[in-house]
Amino acid sequence: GQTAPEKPEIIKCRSPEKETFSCWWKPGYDGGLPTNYTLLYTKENHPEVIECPDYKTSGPYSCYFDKKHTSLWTIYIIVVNATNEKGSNASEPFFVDVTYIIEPYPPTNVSLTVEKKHLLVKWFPPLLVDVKYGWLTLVYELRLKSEKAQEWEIHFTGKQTHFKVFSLHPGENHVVQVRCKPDHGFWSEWSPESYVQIPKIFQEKDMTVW
Amino acid sequence: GQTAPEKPEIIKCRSPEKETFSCWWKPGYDGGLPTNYTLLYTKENHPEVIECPDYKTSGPYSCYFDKKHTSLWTIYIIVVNATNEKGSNASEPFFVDVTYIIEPYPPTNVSLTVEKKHLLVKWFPPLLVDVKYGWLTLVYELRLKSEKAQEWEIHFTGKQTHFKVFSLHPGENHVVQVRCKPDHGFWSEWSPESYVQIPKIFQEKDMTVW
Amino acid sequence: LPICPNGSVNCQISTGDLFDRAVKLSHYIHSLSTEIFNEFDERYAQDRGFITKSINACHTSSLNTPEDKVQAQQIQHEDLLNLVLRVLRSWNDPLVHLVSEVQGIKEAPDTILWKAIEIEDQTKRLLEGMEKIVKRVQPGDLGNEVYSLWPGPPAVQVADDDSRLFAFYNLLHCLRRDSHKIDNYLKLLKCRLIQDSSC
Repeated sequence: GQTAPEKPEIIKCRSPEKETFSCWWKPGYDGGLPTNYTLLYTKENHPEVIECPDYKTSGPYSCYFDKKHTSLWTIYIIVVNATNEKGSNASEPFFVDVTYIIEPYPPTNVSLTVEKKHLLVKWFPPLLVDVKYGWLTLVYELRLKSEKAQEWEIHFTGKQTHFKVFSLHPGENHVVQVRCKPDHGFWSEWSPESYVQIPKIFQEKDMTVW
Repeated sequence: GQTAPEKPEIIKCRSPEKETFSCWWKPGYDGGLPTNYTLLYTKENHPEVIECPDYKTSGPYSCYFDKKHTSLWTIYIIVVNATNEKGSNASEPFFVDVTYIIEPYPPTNVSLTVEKKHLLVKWFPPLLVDVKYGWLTLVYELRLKSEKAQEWEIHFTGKQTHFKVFSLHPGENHVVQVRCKPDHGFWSEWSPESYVQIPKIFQEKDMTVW
Repeated sequence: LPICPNGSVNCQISTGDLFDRAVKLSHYIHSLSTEIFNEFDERYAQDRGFITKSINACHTSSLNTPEDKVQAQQIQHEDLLNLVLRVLRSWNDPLVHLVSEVQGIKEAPDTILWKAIEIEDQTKRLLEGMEKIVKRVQPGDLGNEVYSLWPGPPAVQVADDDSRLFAFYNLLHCLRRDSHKIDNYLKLLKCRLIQDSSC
């Protein structure tokens, strides 16, 4: 028969650039009735209850907090209510500090250049991220392998948006990806795969050095 | 006859890990008399003259500055006085910024693995150095030669703590060493020699590849 | 002894270099603070609901610090520098307490003790550096108001384990937060003052 909805569960909150953030929840069984969800929150130094400012931007079962509604170093206590004709059920409270949920989008425009004795990899920070002002500091990691190889070779490049890779398999096609994370936060996804053919003579020239 | 001592010369100051540092000096002719050396220093824009806190720890003609006496935020102006019955003579002032005198200990745990088509060399940063959070960033250099060869083949590996060497002499014993340097500082000593026997069949199979 | 006679070359560490070192140090301190918090949380605080009690419980919450980029852009850099100094100073006593308390925690792993000592050491170093930077950027009296924002350790006779563990949890929670603020503001100030806001 028809019942009150099961309680929803808040599953994740993420900020892509330390200026806005979104949260997503998983609805429970809706009791067989049209069910409405409201997200309510309070903040550490603002006890009044506020409703989610934007249920649309981040897709279904989500709440998007724009710049005006986003503060760092403050605990948000978030609850989602599921309501239908038969009644209502609230999720467990979800505690989040935006400081610790930053997960950027991957770096962009990865370019590969075979130089004399190394491969030069260059890239740009993800879109919509302001690293110039210093509010957000990104660090990067690059992974590379010859197409035939199983294992990736990983290089942490710090804040640099370029990197010289020294030890390569001559004559083989290599695949390269880059990812980033805030100085203190979550790694982004890897960038799409970029490919480069390393010439056969690349290493041979070294042979004659001695 | 007996004279005042010649002026000593401060030859170098080094810090192994940006937390402590030592300076060494070379005495001049002691004038034929028992001569006493005192190291005095001031800090930039501070008139107060301070004497070396520890003449022992770093050996003869040295001064050791422990954590309490080591500051990253100031330039040290150091002078050594030589004194005997006949008089005294002071060295030229020696200017030290601890961040720029880092000479780390060599890398540790160098491991060599003969893989299908290359030799994989891996190592760890020196002890006492916390590179994990960028407090001290190190770059590395690897040198390798066949035991019979005269010349070393040198590879700069940047921040990588592993390197694949492709150019090897099949059937010969090879010796490998690694050293490191902070972004602005001095190369460490080479690590102790590590040896690896390259199988005879190693290269023949491959030579046909190029 | 000469105090850097003008004949000598670069006899003073540049402000840019001072900021570089301060930012490397603040990054290092926050990384350690995060690790010690996570380690303690995993080992001692699971399912005790400490987070609900640590709301509005940091001794530095009365300091009016910018909480988003717009507020950070509006604040004068002298004020932000002084805020960093105040937050740093307000951690002198709590860190001394933290190091002594860690030794009293049942089977506290060495890594927690080592990190507590390292954080205390490096925070003192950062404070020395910040005082130098503030003097350089804004000559004049630095002021050394003694910050007693910290109410001091909980009553020592707090017998029950839970309260003692919560007091500890809260200190590490606030340390992680404040060390992140310091790191963030310093990186921002460095970009603004040294790299003309184009990092």
